[in-house]
Amino acid sequence: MTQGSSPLASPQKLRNYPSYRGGEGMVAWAFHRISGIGVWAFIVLHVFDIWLIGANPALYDALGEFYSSAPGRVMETLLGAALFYHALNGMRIVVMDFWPALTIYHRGLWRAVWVTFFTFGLPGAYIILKPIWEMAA
Amino acid sequence: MSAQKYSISGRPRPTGSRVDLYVWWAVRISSLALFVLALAHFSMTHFVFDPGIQSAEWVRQTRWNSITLRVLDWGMLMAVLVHGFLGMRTVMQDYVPSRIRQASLIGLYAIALLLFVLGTQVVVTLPMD
Amino acid sequence: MSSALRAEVGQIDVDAIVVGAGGAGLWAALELAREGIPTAVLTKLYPTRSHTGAAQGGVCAALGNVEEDHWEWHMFDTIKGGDYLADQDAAEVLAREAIPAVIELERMGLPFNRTSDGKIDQRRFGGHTRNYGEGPVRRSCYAADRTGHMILQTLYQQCIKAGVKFYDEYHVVDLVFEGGEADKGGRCSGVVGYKIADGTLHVFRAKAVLLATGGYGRAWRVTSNAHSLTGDGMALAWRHGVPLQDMEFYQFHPTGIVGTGILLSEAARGEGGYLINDAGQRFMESYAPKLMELAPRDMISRAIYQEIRAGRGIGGKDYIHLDVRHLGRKVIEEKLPDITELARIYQGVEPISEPVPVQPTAHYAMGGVPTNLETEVLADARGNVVPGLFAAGEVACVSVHGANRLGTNSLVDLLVFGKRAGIRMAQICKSTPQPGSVQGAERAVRDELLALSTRPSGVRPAEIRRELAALMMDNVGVYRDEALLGAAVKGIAKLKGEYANVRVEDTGSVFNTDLLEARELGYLLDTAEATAVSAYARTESRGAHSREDFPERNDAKFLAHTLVWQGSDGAPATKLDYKPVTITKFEPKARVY
Amino acid sequence: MASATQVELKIQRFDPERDSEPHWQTLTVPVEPMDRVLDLLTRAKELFDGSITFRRSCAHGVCGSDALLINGRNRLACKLRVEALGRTITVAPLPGLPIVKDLVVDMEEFFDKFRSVQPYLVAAPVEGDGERIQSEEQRDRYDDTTKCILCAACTTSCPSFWAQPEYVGPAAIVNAHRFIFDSRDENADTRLDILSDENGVWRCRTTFNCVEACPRGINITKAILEVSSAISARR
Ligand SMILES: Cc1cc2nc3c(=O)[nH]c(=O)nc-3n(C[C@H](O)[C@H](O)[C@H](O)COP(=O)(O)OP(=O)(O)OC[C@H]3O[C@@H](n4cnc5c(N)ncnc54)[C@H](O)[C@@H]3O)c2cc1C
Ligand code: HEM
Ligand code: SF4
Ligand code: F3S
Ligand code: FES
Repeated sequence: MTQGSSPLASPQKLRNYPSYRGGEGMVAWAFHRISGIGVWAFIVLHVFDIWLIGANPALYDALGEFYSSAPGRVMETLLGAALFYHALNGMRIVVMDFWPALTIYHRGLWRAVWVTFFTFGLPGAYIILKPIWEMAA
Repeated sequence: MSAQKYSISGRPRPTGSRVDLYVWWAVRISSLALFVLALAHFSMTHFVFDPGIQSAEWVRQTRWNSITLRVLDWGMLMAVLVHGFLGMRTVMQDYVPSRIRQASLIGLYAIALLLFVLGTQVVVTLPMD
Repeated sequence: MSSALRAEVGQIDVDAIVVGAGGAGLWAALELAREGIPTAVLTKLYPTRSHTGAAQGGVCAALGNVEEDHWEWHMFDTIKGGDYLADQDAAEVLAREAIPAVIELERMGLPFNRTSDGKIDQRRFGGHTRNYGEGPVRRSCYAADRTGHMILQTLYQQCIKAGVKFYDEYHVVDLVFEGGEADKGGRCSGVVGYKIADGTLHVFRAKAVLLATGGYGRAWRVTSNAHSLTGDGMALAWRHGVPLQDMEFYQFHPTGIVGTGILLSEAARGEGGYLINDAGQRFMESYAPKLMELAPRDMISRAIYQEIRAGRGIGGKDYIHLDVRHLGRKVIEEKLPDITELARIYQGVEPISEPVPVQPTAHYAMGGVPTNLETEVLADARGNVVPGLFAAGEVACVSVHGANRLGTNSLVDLLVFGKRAGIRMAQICKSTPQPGSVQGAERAVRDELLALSTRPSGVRPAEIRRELAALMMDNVGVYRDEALLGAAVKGIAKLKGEYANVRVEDTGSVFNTDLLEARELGYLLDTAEATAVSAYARTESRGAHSREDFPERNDAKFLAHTLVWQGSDGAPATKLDYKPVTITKFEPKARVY
Repeated sequence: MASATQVELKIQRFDPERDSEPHWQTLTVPVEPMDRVLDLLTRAKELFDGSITFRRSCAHGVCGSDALLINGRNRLACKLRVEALGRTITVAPLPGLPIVKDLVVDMEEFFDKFRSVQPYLVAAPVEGDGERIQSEEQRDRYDDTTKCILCAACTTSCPSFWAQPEYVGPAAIVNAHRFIFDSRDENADTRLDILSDENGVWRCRTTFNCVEACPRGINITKAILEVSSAISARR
């Protein structure tokens, strides 16, 4: 029981916080959250468009056009990147969840996430994007 | 005895609720399922087949012409509904002001229900060759 | 216009008040809570920020967990270490009750290091010996290098459990007396607290008031003490007619970081570190050939000063080197991690490859508010008590440390006498009626604080503080003589004169640290004065008080405790008295190691 | 020592009796070679403006009074060398707690949360007059979390806490951990109950800001995950 609090204390504003200079862990978290929300938003759309296969195939095909167009492919690449980063970092989190002692290596694990991300991601991006310049050519 | 009290001070008495424990487990388990299913799905739709050929007709005749693939895709839908929406629940618990948090969460769950219905419907009713 | 003080005044009635939430105050509060006495603990810091948390070494108790030990040996070491000025009945209580106190701490949850059979582990510490001085003994119970931290945390935890009522960040600015001041037979009936968060004064009334405010090391320039250690309890009591005892005995720890005085623990020497002068010699061999770097603190501090004076400080400057390089990286990193970290951060020195510059640093007040064994504050040399007022911890002088405190014995002091204070206060609270009304008791201090905070021009407190710290360092340091001390007494009087014109810039009522620091400077001036005056009058050398003009101990004249009273109406202190030392088991002998 | 250089010290100021919003004050302050940020603040207060307000006590990193947001990170001002920071030093109060004045935040909520996890040993009285026996391994189990000085650097660096001040926060969990894994304690279950709701351990997103901020080098995230594992492991 204490009697110390100040009646005049002024709450701080949430908008100041992004300037905090966190380390790898904070960046990993921010990316994870952003990618999670991004993938979620896409999936809401995606389930809906899959539903169109039964409900309105013509509309679905129109959408499919978009997916295979140049901007569509760029978007797909970003989606893939988000999903892939999220998946890898998600495994990093799960691994630490079940073996808390691994937390001392969280930076190393994070680096491993990026190495994996680029090793598989760059060829993947190439495959998805290739048709763009093939089309152009 | 003071030892029995939860909080001598101002912190609201913890609810002792286990909901968040179950949520935690559900997110972890579904994430393991998604790691396989979602990555496989993405590879299939982008690396094995080019998006350019995946018309509605193609999906019906090729992709979903197998019960196994339909079941797997439906399973992935379930995992996403659990994982993605519980994930969004966390995000909303963080950033949605408490006044409208309850209402927003109900909205979120409603979207989940809608996706469940739409997704299940198409998986079950789309005719096979 | 905002003002540093708000008009409204809080009135709070309790049975007991504890001022200060370091080790001593917290244990007292705990005893009071156990007895169900309504108690208020006031502290100007959050309890866990008290300086008890800085103690690293350990707490001695003759548990005999790793080798044979007896409390009589501990008692003897304490008395000899204190150059026979300690009251031997008090030293006996200290050594005896250390044992149950440490056990009780363990039961409260303190994470002591353990022996291989799961008991409290013990290690060696300077001045603690087996069989009356035969050789070092493992007596210090410890929790890694954070014993003080763990004591503070554990006691605070138990206070939370017991529901102790804390008034955190309440600065006690005055004591309340009824029936005259302490020297006129008055009774302490409460305190006035200034709530730092909003600038309101609160008058607390109680049957028993404990001072547990710690030391006043900030009076010196180079000090191991926290900024908050400004002698508040001593000065407040002094201002109300209570004498201060043995103030000339102030311990300088030999190894402080140069400039700041941050402490490098005795452990560095315990593990085998050397002290080296400019010529690269281990100079302790010419001062204490047997114990070398493990001689008592007062002796080593003196030796360092001798070297510096003879021009053998490093590069002719005022420090020498602590060298641990020969111990090797492994020992340094495993056994002395905190010291290594401190040297790196605060000195930019890498102890593995470089010697660490050190100099003596002001560390611990052996003197303070005189009390009896029950921690009741004494009004005079005859042992008359000041009703309602108690003191324990570094603020008090029981006296267990005599003229020089042994390492770890301060923590023991807190535990044993903090506990005793709580028990005694509970008894008093049960048998005494509440004192009369204390309404309006805040008026005097309100006027003083308003005067401080509304003066339109004047000196900055920081300037006076700097001058005082330099004066005390140069004139009331390790070596003293008549000329130095005379100049100190004069200089302090001059600074007190200037203090009357000190000006505070912050005029707000919320968290006005400017005002409180100015107020604390007043306490420092008082304790510094008491120190200089007592030192001037003691024309002998004993323990930490080393007079070059009187290098010998003089038992015929000075086997006695000094008492000094504040001068009336701002005049310098002149009233002194001496009180015989209680001797029970050990006759004074020459102190050789 | 010569004061060879000086730095720009940017302090966030806020006086509740005058200001409605915090604002910045920039001072050019002389530095000495071994200065820490606390020395700089003290000097600024002594030389330029006595009303600059901050907490401090021990001055060597053991009391936890002066955790502040320094150049974008939570640090103890008394443990951070000026040298390492460049020419401009920005000092603001800990994020997420209400500002009382200048660099001083209201710590009551923080200590409330600490107290809410029952941070004290609960055990049946012991017979006899000796200590309880505890093996070295049993003691090592919770050693790391006994180091906490309640400076609040961790809790106020945590994005989950910024978002939801109801989150009990890393510091409270650290102190719960200290008892949950103490072999002498008999109250672990209650503490796990307390920490298992929405504002308990589950809010941790393994961001590691807390670990990075902790001046005592406690592996806080590990402690949190050990507590959550203990919760999910029980029946
Ligand atoms: C660096 C260092 C290392 C040490 N190492 C050891 C060691 O290893 N072993 C050992 O035995 N001793 C050691 N000591 C000495 C020992 O730590 C102290 O003497 C002891 O902790 C003092 O405890 P205390 O309870 O008397 O006061 P403190 O712990 O100093 O507490 C004082 C309390 O009083 C409060 N207070 C002060 N003034 C006021 C006021 N005006 N109003 C309200 N509250 C007030 C403060 O807020 C605080 O809570 C060391 C000292 C230092 C400086
Ligand atoms: C592919 C495999 C995936 C893995 C391994 C994975 C893993 C995880 C994990 C472990 C978390 C918890 C993070 C934490 O507690 O800090 C999480 C959160 C989240 N996931 Fe996934 N996930 C995957 C796919 C997805 C998908 C497909 C979506 C979109 C529907 C998604 C959306 C989210 C969201 C919104 C969060 C909450 C983010 C946050 O709390 O910061 N995840 N994910
Ligand atoms: S865990 Fe570390 S950062 Fe957090 S309060 Fe404790 S000492 Fe400070
Ligand atoms: S910063 Fe916060 S999210 Fe967890 S790892 Fe630390 S408590
Ligand atoms: S002042 Fe004590 S931690 Fe910095």
